Amino acid sequence: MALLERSEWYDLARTTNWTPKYATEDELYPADMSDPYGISTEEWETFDEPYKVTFREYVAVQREKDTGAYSVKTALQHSDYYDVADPAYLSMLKMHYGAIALSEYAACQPDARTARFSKAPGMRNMGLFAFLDEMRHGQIQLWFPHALVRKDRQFDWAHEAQHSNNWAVLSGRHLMDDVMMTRDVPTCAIMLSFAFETGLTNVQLVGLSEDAAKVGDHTFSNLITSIQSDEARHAQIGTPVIEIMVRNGKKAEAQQALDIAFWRVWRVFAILTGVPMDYQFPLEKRAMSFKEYMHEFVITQFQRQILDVGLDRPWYWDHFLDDVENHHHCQQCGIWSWRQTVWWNPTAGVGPREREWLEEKYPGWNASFGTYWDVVIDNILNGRDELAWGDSMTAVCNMCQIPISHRPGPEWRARAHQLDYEGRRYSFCTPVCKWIFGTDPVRYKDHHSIVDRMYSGEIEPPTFDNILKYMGCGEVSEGGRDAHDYAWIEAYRTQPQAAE
Amino acid sequence: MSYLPDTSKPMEPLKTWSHLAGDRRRPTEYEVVSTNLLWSTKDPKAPWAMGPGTPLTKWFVKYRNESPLVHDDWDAFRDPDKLVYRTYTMMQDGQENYIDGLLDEHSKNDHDATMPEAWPRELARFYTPSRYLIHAVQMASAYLVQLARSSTIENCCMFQAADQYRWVCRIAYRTSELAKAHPDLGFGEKERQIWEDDPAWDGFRELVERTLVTYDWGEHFAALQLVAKPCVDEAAIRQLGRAAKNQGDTLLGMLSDAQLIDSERSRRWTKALVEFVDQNDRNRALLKEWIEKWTPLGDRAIDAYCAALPGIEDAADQAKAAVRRFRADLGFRQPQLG
Amino acid sequence: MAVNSTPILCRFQYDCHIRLFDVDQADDMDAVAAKCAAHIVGRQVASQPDKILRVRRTTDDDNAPPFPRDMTVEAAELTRFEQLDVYFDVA
Amino acid sequence: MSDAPDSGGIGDMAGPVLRGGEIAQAVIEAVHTDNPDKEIVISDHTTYVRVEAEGGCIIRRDTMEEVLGRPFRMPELEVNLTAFSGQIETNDDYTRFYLKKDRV
Repeated sequence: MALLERSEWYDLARTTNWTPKYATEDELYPADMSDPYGISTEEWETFDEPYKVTFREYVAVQREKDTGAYSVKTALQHSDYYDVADPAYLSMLKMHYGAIALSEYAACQPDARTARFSKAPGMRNMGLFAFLDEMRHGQIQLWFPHALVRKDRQFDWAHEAQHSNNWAVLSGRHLMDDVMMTRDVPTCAIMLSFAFETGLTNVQLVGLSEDAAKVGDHTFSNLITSIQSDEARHAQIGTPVIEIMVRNGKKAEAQQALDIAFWRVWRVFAILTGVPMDYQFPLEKRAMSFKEYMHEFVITQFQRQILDVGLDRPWYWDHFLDDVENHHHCQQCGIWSWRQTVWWNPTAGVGPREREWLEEKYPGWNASFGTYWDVVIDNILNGRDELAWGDSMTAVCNMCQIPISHRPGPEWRARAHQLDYEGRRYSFCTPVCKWIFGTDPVRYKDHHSIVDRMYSGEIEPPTFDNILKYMGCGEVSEGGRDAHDYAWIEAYRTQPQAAE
Repeated sequence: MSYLPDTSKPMEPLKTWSHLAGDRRRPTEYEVVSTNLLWSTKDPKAPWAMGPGTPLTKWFVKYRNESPLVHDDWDAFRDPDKLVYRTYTMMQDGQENYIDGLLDEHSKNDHDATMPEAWPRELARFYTPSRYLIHAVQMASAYLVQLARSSTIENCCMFQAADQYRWVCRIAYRTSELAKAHPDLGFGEKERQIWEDDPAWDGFRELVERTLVTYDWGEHFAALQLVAKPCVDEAAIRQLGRAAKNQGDTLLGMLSDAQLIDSERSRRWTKALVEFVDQNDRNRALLKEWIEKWTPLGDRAIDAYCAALPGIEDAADQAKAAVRRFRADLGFRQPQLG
Repeated sequence: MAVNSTPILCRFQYDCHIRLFDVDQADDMDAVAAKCAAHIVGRQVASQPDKILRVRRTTDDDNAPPFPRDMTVEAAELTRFEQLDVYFDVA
Repeated sequence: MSDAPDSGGIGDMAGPVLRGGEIAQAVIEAVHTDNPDKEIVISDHTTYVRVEAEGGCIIRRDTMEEVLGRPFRMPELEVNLTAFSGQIETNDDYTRFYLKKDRV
């Protein structure tokens, strides 16, 4: 073969900075877009992308990935897998696609900002591949659920969710708009590439694949690991940016960007990933608990990477470790109780055997979360279905937009952390979300949570019916009901002692 | 107050996404995965959940939402090629296989060592510095992506930006090969200096630098898609390719032809988008105004580059005429060249 | 929303979630507690029929004295989105 | 396993996480050949295989070609590389996983 190796010409393809003559450097690279930190162009030019790829390699590799991902789907299309799949598993798919498909596509825009406005040519090229990747992730995660919309209207949310005002979507969108849609290039590299993609997508896309394969859905398992192979590459945009910032006296700024984004992404991903792993997957198909995946991919692997690039653990690390033990359990309580407000059919996942497993994985679960479910189970067992639905509004956090919750039972730890700012009272779920608000009030102060909208006249009158309609439930599709129509409660009739 | 879901009237099942359900025919893969994907285009004052004082919010409001180029329903735009990611990578992998074959074959035939003596020197001046120009168009295309008015427009811009990087890579590749065959001509070393200082490039430099800092989405589209990119493609690719063929440089001739296949696709969606916004009279006047504003810069760039291009006298006229034919095809007639 | 009502945040003992309720200026604390309990007790928190419910401001040290049971929202000067502990106490 | 003072017991392992299959098996074989002095830790989950060594490891193209019995280009690894721990260095002839603190 007389073709050159990549290393013989690659550097030239990323030596493309020139000195502008008909525009100033600041016009070509405005600080708000390119670099509010004032680091010199020469320093940015030292950016060396660790995970190199050329256009030629890219289209070949990506074509092969798609051939793999789409062929599995073709093979399984006629297997009627989804007709016999556990309804709880289908709920996981609905939740995943609704939350993820358009969010991935949205990431094309910040990646394009990198491709245009980064002062580092290699980074511009990597931004370009990143937006192509995200187009792939958006499109493939629309194509797969589209085949299911004929079977079940709730799959329409794969496309519609991000156009709705569903509370779960408001939460995801506030996160995306904060960490990727409205940040300058280097800050976005830390928030999106490092905190989000290096830090937390592994758990979602690799961890979940193991459970999906055990359930027998190789289409989905294969799809998400294929997506993650793209993420693993373009997430590497973040590391060199952090190194350059640390070297140029901007460690504190880089650290703050990491601390904000890691927490924000965590709060949402714990729900998307933790609830399926610990509640939606059938017990015998669970490979590990959410907590164990978190330890493998984040608390060990990502923490090591944070320290290795010269940053510190986020200041709230202990608080985070505690959150790993309770946040998604709280949200599982809320999602199931207020299931009419979501677009999937939540599973309770708290039969006697499941509770034993939860207690083993999360010691103390029964003494806290168990007390909440005891009341629910007692109502269902005794035919009081009307009491097994949430019928009031919960307060939601003015940062993460998630219902403010904490460990129930004797510990009684739920509490809103409040702040009065310019005449308005804000409520936060944790000291961390409150701290994030304080880092940039101008950015956050104008947003109205779903609760604020009930009192601003946007949802008028703010009856529960109107709120449901506002959130798209009963509009896009029916809202949720118990995934198994309470079939799981039968185990308590045969083992009544387990209920109490 | 009821809080239980109303199950008395089950909702109708769907055959496709609800937003496409009004169409009578079955949606294509392209429509299923490409349409109505942006969530920031609903509220013109507040594209994002972040406050109006956030710099990037201001940027989107000013340069995208308040751009004078308007349309009532940007999401209705469709790419005439109906490309999706999967078909794009498949298609371009095939195209790149072809390029690998060209390069391999010419390398085996000792192409670079057997060119006419004066030609490599011309390549060092007219060809290898073009990676800066092609990359600038890559950056400008990425700006169209970032501020795109709809996902269907955004996708076209993403493929275009990717095509540009495709050729940046190939130019870099050729630069390295030429440096090996002709180590004394400054290949791989002098390109930046030539791009910045050679009068042959100065027009293009002005054209793309001014395009890059034109941040209004509508004007950026007009400057890039209706003037700058067509001028670059006609002069620095097609006319350079002609010159190469005249000199017996079959390789660059064939590379240029291959690159123009990508340019043709870019023109197809550009034409479709112009026709799409043409439903509004104000847009036509606006685009015309922008074309008139940018054409002198484009002409000057073509003149400067082509005048110095060796071996073909009519390069500038041909390039300018081709750009005008493209715009005439979009309904923008300009005075004939004198 | 009625003119005389005020939204408050309810931190109900043993509950998992912070709730949001509208209370009237004229409601006394027993009425406030009852409004909250109607949506919580027997739904997500077990009832304790032998106990009564008391209301206090939420504070960092969880030690605010309870409001007198007959004190009204107006008299307690509760403000929009004020957070209150509602908890079981011996009758 | 040696822990940095403030690393909280997270060790200093680095290496690829691969989708299960032919390439993963080849990597497992190659990584032993290419890192003869290291203890390689393999954690085989059904859909992914974690391959790690203290301070990191290297996978060479030549070795992969030998193991697979066919030409192999390093970018092919990406199809199956879903994640990795530590940092990555990609090259025509090898891919290396390492920790920066170990880099002199």
